[in-house]
Formats: sequence, structure tokens, C-alpha cells
Amino acid sequence: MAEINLLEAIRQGIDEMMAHDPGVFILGEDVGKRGGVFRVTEGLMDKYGAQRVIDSPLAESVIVGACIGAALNDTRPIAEIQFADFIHPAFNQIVSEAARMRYRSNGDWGVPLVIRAPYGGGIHGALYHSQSIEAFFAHVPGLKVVAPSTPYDAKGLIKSAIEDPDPVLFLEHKKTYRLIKGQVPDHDYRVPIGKAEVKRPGDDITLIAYGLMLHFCLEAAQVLAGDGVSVEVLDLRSLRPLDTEAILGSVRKTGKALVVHEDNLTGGFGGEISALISEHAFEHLDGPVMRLAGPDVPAMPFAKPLEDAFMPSPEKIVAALRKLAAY
Amino acid sequence: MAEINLLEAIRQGIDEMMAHDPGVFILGEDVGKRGGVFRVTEGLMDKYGAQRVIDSPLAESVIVGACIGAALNDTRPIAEIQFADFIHPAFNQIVSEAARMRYRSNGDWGVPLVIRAPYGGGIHGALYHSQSIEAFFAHVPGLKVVAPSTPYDAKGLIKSAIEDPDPVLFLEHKKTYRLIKGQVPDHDYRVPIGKAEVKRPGDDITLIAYGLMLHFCLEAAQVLAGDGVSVEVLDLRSLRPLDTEAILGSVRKTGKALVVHEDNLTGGFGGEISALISEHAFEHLDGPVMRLAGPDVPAMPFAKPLEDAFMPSPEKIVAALRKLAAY
Amino acid sequence: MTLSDHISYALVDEQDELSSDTLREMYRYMLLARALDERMWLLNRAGKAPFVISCQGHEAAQVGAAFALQRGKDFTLPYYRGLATVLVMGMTPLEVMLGVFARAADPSSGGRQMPAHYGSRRLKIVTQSSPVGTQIAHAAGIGLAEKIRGGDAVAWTSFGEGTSSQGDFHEALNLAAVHNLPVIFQCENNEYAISVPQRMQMAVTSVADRGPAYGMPGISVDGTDVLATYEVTRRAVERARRGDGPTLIEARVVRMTAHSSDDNDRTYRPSSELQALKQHDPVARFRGYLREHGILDEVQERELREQIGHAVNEATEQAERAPMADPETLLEHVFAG
Amino acid sequence: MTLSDHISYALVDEQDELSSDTLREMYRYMLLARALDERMWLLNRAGKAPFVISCQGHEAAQVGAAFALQRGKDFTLPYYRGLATVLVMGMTPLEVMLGVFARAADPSSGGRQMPAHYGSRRLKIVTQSSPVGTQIAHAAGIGLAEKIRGGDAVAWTSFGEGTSSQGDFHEALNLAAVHNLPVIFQCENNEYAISVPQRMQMAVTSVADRGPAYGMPGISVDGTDVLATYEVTRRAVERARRGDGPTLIEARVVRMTAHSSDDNDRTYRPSSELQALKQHDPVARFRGYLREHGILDEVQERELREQIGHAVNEATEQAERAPMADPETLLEHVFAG
Ligand SMILES: Cc1ncc(C[n+]2csc(CCOP(=O)(O)OP(=O)(O)O)c2C)c(N)n1
Ligand SMILES: Cc1ncc(C[n+]2csc(CCOP(=O)(O)OP(=O)(O)O)c2C)c(N)n1
Ligand SMILES: [Mg+2]
Ligand SMILES: [Mg+2]
Repeated sequence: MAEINLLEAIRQGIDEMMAHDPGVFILGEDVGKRGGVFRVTEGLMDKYGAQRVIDSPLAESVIVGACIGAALNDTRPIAEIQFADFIHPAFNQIVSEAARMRYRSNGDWGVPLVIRAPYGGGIHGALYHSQSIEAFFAHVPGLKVVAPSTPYDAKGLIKSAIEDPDPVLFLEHKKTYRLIKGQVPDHDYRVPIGKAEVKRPGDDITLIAYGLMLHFCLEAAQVLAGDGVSVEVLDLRSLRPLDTEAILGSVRKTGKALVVHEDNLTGGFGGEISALISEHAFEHLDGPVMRLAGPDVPAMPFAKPLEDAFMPSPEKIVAALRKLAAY
Repeated sequence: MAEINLLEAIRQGIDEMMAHDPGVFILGEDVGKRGGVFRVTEGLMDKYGAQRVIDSPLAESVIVGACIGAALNDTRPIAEIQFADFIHPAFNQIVSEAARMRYRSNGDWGVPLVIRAPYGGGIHGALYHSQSIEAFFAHVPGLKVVAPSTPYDAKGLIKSAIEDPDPVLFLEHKKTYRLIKGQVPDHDYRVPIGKAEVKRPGDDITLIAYGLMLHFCLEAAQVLAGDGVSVEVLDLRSLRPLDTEAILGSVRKTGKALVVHEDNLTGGFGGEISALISEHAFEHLDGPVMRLAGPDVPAMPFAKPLEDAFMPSPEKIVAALRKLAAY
Repeated sequence: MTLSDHISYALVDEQDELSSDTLREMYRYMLLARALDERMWLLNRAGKAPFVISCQGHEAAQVGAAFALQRGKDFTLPYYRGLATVLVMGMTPLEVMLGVFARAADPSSGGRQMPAHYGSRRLKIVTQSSPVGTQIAHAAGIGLAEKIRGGDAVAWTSFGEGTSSQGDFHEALNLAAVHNLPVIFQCENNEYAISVPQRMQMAVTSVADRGPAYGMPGISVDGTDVLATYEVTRRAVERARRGDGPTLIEARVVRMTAHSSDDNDRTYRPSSELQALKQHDPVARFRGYLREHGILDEVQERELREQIGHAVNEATEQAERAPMADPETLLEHVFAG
Repeated sequence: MTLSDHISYALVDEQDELSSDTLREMYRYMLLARALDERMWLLNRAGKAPFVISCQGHEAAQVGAAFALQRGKDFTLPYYRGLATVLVMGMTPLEVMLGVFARAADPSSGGRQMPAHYGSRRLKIVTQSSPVGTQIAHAAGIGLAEKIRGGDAVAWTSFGEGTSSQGDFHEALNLAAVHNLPVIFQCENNEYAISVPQRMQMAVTSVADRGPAYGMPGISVDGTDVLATYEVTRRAVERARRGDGPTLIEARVVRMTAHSSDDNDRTYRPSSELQALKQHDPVARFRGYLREHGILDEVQERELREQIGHAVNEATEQAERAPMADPETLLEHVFAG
């Protein structure tokens, strides 16, 4: 067991998979000599060579598109999108191609591809280096979407993602990279895609989140404990496939739910979770399913006061929880 | 008053705006001599010239991107995307650019742009000529999304869209083009963006839809009337801005709601509507908010039995309504 | 007996001088593609095939190119006009017809996709979508993987000249050039993208002009000449296998039909042009060549046509009788397992 | 008094032979850009400016080009290295510094965007985003609208050589060429895209090679030579105004700093290369030229530097004192009205 941060956990997971399978390779901007702008791939080019850690041209559509082709030719590509904000030029390749090849070929062809994308804000990244993109992609059948919040989960999930026979969008919250540390076992392990985890058990309210927000939720739950309210914090970890049973099971127990995400409220993934709960756990509800999310503005501004105003925070979560507890 | 189909209504609306404002022009694939693959722009090139009805190269990103630029230079472009399925290469231009220019320039620049996109299935269009794309775009702050279901609304909304100072994604359900006919007044009029309309009043259940599904809902409501159940059918018409008050007002009255869309269920726009209702009308609910939608498969197959299995139908809506009525 | 039994795999190799047998075999594929294509239109007009899209006029470009590839080894990523391509690569008339009728046994998609969206993992024909140009990037990626894995297979992809306007064309050719990938980009230039003529699509006269801009050879060839297309492709394949990198080939062809069965090209093509199309028929041209050079006599021609007619009939009948997919299968194959 | 008061708008016109006044004015803009840029780095190191991205090494390319444009008439769509561009087009040091400090009065974005995302409707500097290359399409569209409306303004856009790999570059240049649009595409080639060297970005030696592939002139110019860049741009502007269409200009420049304040280029640039950078300093080069030709003497130079130093100080102080945006404004300007 060693304590490492989330970034190191991802790097370790990739490193171990590359050591184990010569078909695993990385394609992305600045992933080679520079080791990625966040240093996730640092040292990997030295270790595995420029043939397997490839600095791509500045062109996201072909980063993903070429990785799709490579996946069809018996390799296990990892495409790095430098910032999640810059995944949009590759939207067509992801949605129309990667996610559909298995279905459209009636199971003949599959695309074992991982797309890594650092997302999220609170890092002074402004409108185009802070975005949450999960709602766009968690809507796409044929694509898996994961968003770990701890080093343990990150390492276990990146390994599962690389082994997965289908395309996985692997979302890494930038602010958690160095902020979140945790124990990671020395032995080989996996965290399964599609399984949520209760990160803090509780009885009165179910609090649902992923990524950075999970940590804010844990802080808020701690505060509510002081109020005598027992909050269960559920870490989704995977958004697609979504662990519906874990969500419904918890809400059936607590009777109340708050979903938190950083992404814009309207049309965000919180709507799906809320809809699932009210459709399948209606009789267990003691109050409205509530959502706390980024406001409906195009993105997160640079100026600190505006960025702060955008971000959900432990304080805002506490306020929402108190409102729900009082319901 | 004349009875015309939905396609003709859109063409009329565009034609009248082009006659009135020399800054209105059309850019898209096959929009000129061919008059569009669906014939929406038929005759407009003869009338307004090849300078204002422009056959673009086969490149969606620059169709939208160039229209953005043109909008910044004092014109009113209409970008035609041949099939909504092919809007994805332009995703970056729409989401990162058109929708954000006003916000990111702190109100200095605006993008008066209309993007027309024929969407939806049931027309034997298979995986890539049948898609519903509204969930992707209705999540984007800074973008307006409309989806009319009748010729009257279509004409009134396309004119509002062309006059709007901000980007509007104008979704035209392909199956309604020639199928849906209706009275359209001879005089100049507008339908405001952001306003839903009750297309059939009722007391027991609120049935919410748009586009083709609205018509299936009207059929289903008629059947339920025979059961003695009074269904109110709400046509959203605009998905963004969403007429939250109309939705909540109806549900507060009926106490039950079913949302129908053709797009895939998970992460679809129905989730947003459901979440809004359970958050803001919880105390009025007499049953779970339900959703009926396309299944979670990458898209709608070509083979008729599979296409039929995918499509929501009046029968499926009737079954869901009966279930909800019995709750 | 289906026609595929006649296919001599050995014929598809890299020899320089093509034997008479090979030349006749090339012709047979062109005839077969034409016959299947014409049958599809008949089925469409008869209300039995809701959608048809043609390779008529592209046969020489496709057969010539495909004969320079190695079946079972090289990857092909054809576009929707690639009927002749997939036939040479091993798809049978029955398999094609199962797609036309969207039957459950359609090897490309089980009837999920529109006809002409070919694919077969066994034959290394990569599953194809409708959004144009995406496959160009996949071809580059297949080449990249081949390089990483140390193999010497080639990825061959085709697309129209309209599609060369897509960003994916640019990004993929650039990547392939930077890494010297074993990829052949065949642009089948028929001068129209549905109704949009080439002069509204680009300000250059040849798509091949773009090769050098990426640092790769750009070669324009008369794509109605099967032997010329074969020869330029053969050289490109050699180059790619040697590790010398990609080639862009523009095959100048004609689109002898409307864009698809949903189109009416009389609304945008001058009638003089429509009338002149037959003069560029690649099948007639190659027949002329073979007759002139004494490689094909009337008897052989008649036999070939009979054989093909029979095969097309049989494939059509068998495919028509085949069952549609069970609606229950709608939810299958979203993910593996 | 701010520096902008000194700007003589008349100097920015289309004359062939540049007067000594104009040459000194060009130099002044280069010096000013450099001084502001250096100040930003100081502010960054002092913890006052969280993010800085430089135009150092690009000044000549930008000033030369911008002097060929007409302020208030032509549109510019610069990228994040466009500090010298926006200064010539009329942005003041104070306005720039308000952006560096992300203040409410920042004319580009009110502090919403990162610094160096310039924009001003008044000055026809189009609001810019971070995803690279999107502005190339906007420039084509501005040219298209200009053609439709019958005007003779020009759209000028800049981007790096890395960005030329994006699909939007291809699609936009192609459209501009097909319609002969009045657009100038300036690629500022500094041989790096963050850490990725040109040879990993493209297999050609010059981005200008791509012009002819679209049917437009592609011109490579020494972008550390302000007069050379001015001259090629002047000709491109003339061509565009005449209705003869777009031009692609590659300005060969050097990136004298790390990519941005978040980067460390010693991890990927050989130290010999880092040391050699100063030899290509466009500001020093132009000073040498002016001194050699007796256009600028030591006294004038000192005065100029003092003036600029004063202006930069004043702009910095004023900007630093300016208020941040009120959090209440977060929700404003999503839509008009
Ligand atoms: C991204 C995308 N946009 C639009 C279409 C609609 N479409 C199908 S084929 C076609 C024209 C293709 O022209 P070209 O590439 O020249 O090929 P050709 O059909 O002439 O062989 C168009 C516009 C599409 N399939 N994909
Ligand atoms: C679409 C997109 N992908 C990635 C990035 C991250 N990024 C910012 S600048 C840059 C390199 C740009 O290189 P170049 O175009 O050569 O311009 P330079 O900075 O060298 O002037 C990258 C990769 C981005 N901003 N946008
Ligand atoms: Mg064509
Ligand atoms: Mg560069």
C-alpha cells in the first residue's frame, strides 16, 4: 500500500497495462517528451518508446478516428484529449463511429478504445479549460463513461477501461489530480465499470455525485452529521452503464435524494438520475429529488469571483441538504 | 388561410424573410439547384440568386463556422445541415463558438444564426438518417432549440428564429414534412420562441411531447378519452428556452405526467423535464413522472421490424397512459 | 453453387504483367458488379428495395485498385459506392443481396444499416457508416497499428471528391504522411456530390493536387481504365509495404446514375451530359480492350454473362426468401458479450 | 495621457513606400508589444497574473501584417499570440492589461476569458475562443458576408502551424478558395505546438505549400522581418479587395518563450536552440535596420522606450486598481437583451 495522488494512480494503471500488453499505446498532443500537459504520461515515452507514446498533430478528430482504426487492427489505443473542452472536434468520431461500430456491424466489429479527458473546473481555467462534458456522452448508447474520484478507483477503472472490449470515455477531474490522495494496493486489481460505491453510509438523505463533487459532498455530509442528519454519499464512478440499482436501493432506504454535479443544470446528467428515481422509487420518496449544479451559463469564467460564483461548493451543498432535510 | 404541409410552411417562412431582408441567406449542401434533398429550399435559388442560396462544399463544420462569421458581419445566415445525423462534425463550432460568443465577449458580439436540421425517424432512414439530436443541444446554454410540430408553428417559429439575435437550432421532423398539414394564415405572424402550447386540454394526465411524437400523443389522448381519461397534451415547441411554467402549471393541475420522445431514453431531454417536475411540483404529484422514449441502442435500424420496434408509437403511448391512469 | 466458388484467390496478387486469365477475371468482377447494381435498381423500381446507391461508372477504378490488394491480408474501407471493391475482396452476390433486402443474415449489419454500408471482419472490410469521410481517419489508424505491430498489411480506403472537403480527410492524410503509414487514399472523383458540381466543391481541378501538400504523392488516374488504376495502385501498395508511406490516388470516374434512388439528377445535370455518360462506361471500355487484344471472344463473353445472370438471379431469390431480423434482437450488440 | 493618443490612424494605410514616420511607428508597436508582454511575465512571476501567453518573437509578423490592414474597416481574427496585432488594430495598453488582470472592464470579455483572448466589436477584432482553428472558419464567413453585401473589407486571421492540422483549417481555406473570398490566412509558424515540433506536425517543410492545394497563393515569408511581412500582406490585401480571392501566408517566426506560463520548454527544447533564439529576435532585427538606415537615432530610441515604459506602468497600475466583475453578473449575456 502506498499513498499516491489521483494523477499518479492513472499513470500507474496505464504503465502496468503497457508493460503487460504490447498492443497498448497512447496517442495525443504533447503526451511524449512533455509527458502530457498535466504529466499523466510522464516517463512513459522513455520507457515504451516513441512508437507507443505518440505526439499527435493538433487534430482531435483524427486522434480519436485513428485510434478507432488502430483498435480495429488489434491494438488497444488510449487517446488523450488534452482538455475535455477540446473533445468536441472529435464528437462525430466518438458518437457516430466508436460508439456504433459494434451495433451497426451486428456484433462483427468492436472498438476497444479508451479516450482520456481531463475535465472540470475550479482551477482558474476559464471558459475553455474547465468544462464538464459528461452529459453529452453519457447519452450515447454504445459508449461507456467513467469518472473516478479517488486514486484507488482511478487506477482500478483505467485498467478495466483499457481491457474493455468497447469504447470508454475516461473522465479525470483536473482539480482532483494532485489534490486527492489515497491508498492504492501494490497488487494488481480492477474496479468494475458500471458499479457505484457508497463512500459514506447514511440513513436520512442520499447524496449522489462523482469526481470532484464527491469530495465536496463528503465534506457537506460531515457538516450535516453535526446537525444530526445522516447523509449517505453515493459515488457513481461510472455514468454509463449507470448503477441504477445502487441509486434506487439507497433512495428507497433514505427517501430523499440530492444529485450534485458541476456541469450546467439544464439537460445535465442529474436530470437522468432524478427521472430514474422518481420513476422507480416514487413511493419511497419523502421529498422532491433535488439537483445542485453549475448554473445555466455557457461556461465557467476566469475571474475568481465569477468562477467561485459558478462552482458548486461544500457550503452550497450543505444549504441544499439542510433544505431537503427540513422538507 | 391555406392548408399546407409542414415543409411548405418552413419554405414560406424562409421565403418571406428573404424577400424582406437582403441579409438573409442560405448555406448548405444541395440547397441550390436541387432545392435541398427534401426540397425545403426549392425555388429559392431561382428567386434570390446563387449569392444567397449557396451550395456549400461537403463540410459541416465550415457550413456552421462560416455562417457564424457571416452573422458577425451583419448578415442573417441560415445553415442547412442535410440530415441532423450529420451535424456532429459541426459540434465544436456550435457548442464552443456560436453558443458562447455573446457570453465570452461579455455581450459585445452576438451570433444571429439559424441552423436547420431535419431529424427523426420512422422514414426507413436507418442508423444515420433517423436520429434525434435534441438532448445534445438543449443542454447547451447560449443556444436556442426549437422543434415545431405543426405548419402554423413551423412557419411562425422559423421567422422568429431568423429574426432572433442569438443562435437557434431549428429541428424539423422529417416524417412530419409532408404528413402533417394544417391551416396557415396569409398575414405575417410569429410564434414566440420559448412558449409551449396546450394542443389538447385535459384534466387527468399531462402528456408532454414535440415534433412527430406530439401527433402520436394526440392520437393516444383520443383513445384515452374513450377510456374516460382526460389527457392534456402539451406541445413544447421550444426545448430551450423551455417553458417551465407551462409544464409545471399543467402538472400541478393534473397531478400526473408522461413525457414522450423518440430520442434514446437515458440522458434524453425527458430526464430534464421529469426532474423539473419532481423538483417543483412534487406536492402535486399523484404518481411517478413517467417517460416513454426510444430504447438505449445506438440508433434506429433500417429493417422494418427493427425500426418499428425502436419507434415509440400511439399504441405504446396508450399503454403507458393507461398504466399511469391506473396508478 | 454460388459465383464465389469461381474466384481464384491467387489471381489477386502483385504481378506486374497481368495474365489473360487475370484480365478476364477483372472483367468478370466488373460485369458482376454492374449486373448486381442493375438488379438492385430493378428491385427498387419494383418496390422491393427501398434504397439503392450505385457503383455504376466506378467499376474499373474499384476493380483495378482491389486487384492490387491482397485479400485476407489488406484492409479495405470502401464507401457506399464500393460494390465492386467488396466483391473483389470476397463478398458474394448473395451476401450483397442480403444487404439490399436488409435481411437478418446480411453480413454487413444484419439489416441494421442501409444497403451498401459494407463490412466484414472476416474479409477485413471495415464496417462503414453514413457520415462521409470518417473512414479516412480509420484507415490512417489501421496503418498506424500495423506499423506499431510490425506488420506489412496495407489499409486502402475510398471516398468521393465531395468528401475530400471534410476536415477528416485533411487530418487523416496529414497524420498518415507524418508517420509514413501504409495507407492508400483513393478518391473516386465523379465530379458531383449529389447535385454539387466539382467547381463548387473545390477550386482545384484535381484532388490529387493535395497529395504534395501533405508530403505524399498525389496521382490522378483515369478511373474508367481498369488497368491504369491497377497499375498506380500496385505501385502505391509496394510503396506502402516498403514502409515508404501513403499515397493519394484520384480516380477520375463517372457517376452513371442519379446519386441514389432518392435522387433525380435531371434537376441539376444538363441533358447533354446525361447522354454523354454512356461514352465513359468503364465496363464497355474494358470489353473493347479485351476484344481488341483477343483476350475475350464472343463465346466467352456470352458464357460469362450467363454465369453472372444466373448468379445474380440465384442470389436475389435466396436473399428475398431469407428472414428479417427478429424485433427481439433490437437490443443486441450495443456492447460486447 | 495614455499611449493610444499617439497613434496616428492615417499611418495604417495601403501606401507602397513606407515613410520614416511609419517605419518608426511600426517599431513603436513592436516595442510596445514586447514591453507589455515582458510586463505580463513579471506580473505572473509576482503572482499577480495567473496566466500569461506570449507574442515574443511574433511581433514583426503581426505588426507587418496589421499595417497592411485598414483599422475600423477590416476584420481581424487573431489567435492568443496576437498581442501586437490587436495593438495595431487599436487596442490600448490599458485595455490589454485589464484583460491580464481579468477585470470587469476588460473589453475582450469582462474577465470571463483567459488573458490573450482578444476581442472588440468596435475595433472589428472578433471575439476569440481557446479551441484552436475555429476562427479560420469565421474569417471565411466574414469574407462570404462581405461578398454578399458587396463591401470591400478584408478578413485577416492568424493561427499557429500546429493549428493548421485541424480540419477547420482545411474546410475554411477550401470554402474561401471556391468563392474567391477576401480573406487572408496568416499562419505564424514557430515550429512548435506546445512541445510538438513541426516534423511531428506535418510532413512538409512549409505550411505555404498548402495554398496551391486549395487553389490560392501560398506564400512563405520571414516573419521576423516586419517589412517583408508587410509587403506580402499588402499584396494579399490588394488581391482580396480586388475580388481575386484569398491568400495563405506563412510567417516563419520564433517562439522566444515557453508556450505559456504553465509550460516549461526546457523539457523538450534543446538548450542550444533556446540559446539561439535571441539571434532571431524580430525587435532587435528591426532596430538594427532602422539604425543602419538612419531612421532611428539613439535619442529617439530612448524617448520611445521611456514613453512606452511609462505607458505600460500606467496601464498596469490603472488595470490593477480596476474592480473585478460583480458575481451577480455571472448570469448576464447568455442571450441578448
Ligand atoms: C457528414 C455527411 N454530410 C452529408 C451527407 C449526405 N451525403 C451523402 S452522399 C453525399 C455526397 C457525397 O459526394 P462525394 O463524396 O463526391 O461521393 P459520390 O456520392 O459522388 O461518390 C452527401 C452530401 C453525409 N452522408 N455525411
Ligand atoms: C482544439 C484544441 N486542442 C488543443 C488545444 C490545446 N493547445 C493550446 S495551444 C496548443 C498548441 C498550438 O500550437 P500552434 O498552433 O503551433 O500555435 P503556437 O502556440 O505555436 O503559436 C495546444 C495543443 C486547444 N487550445 N484547442
Ligand atoms: Mg462525387
Ligand atoms: Mg506553433
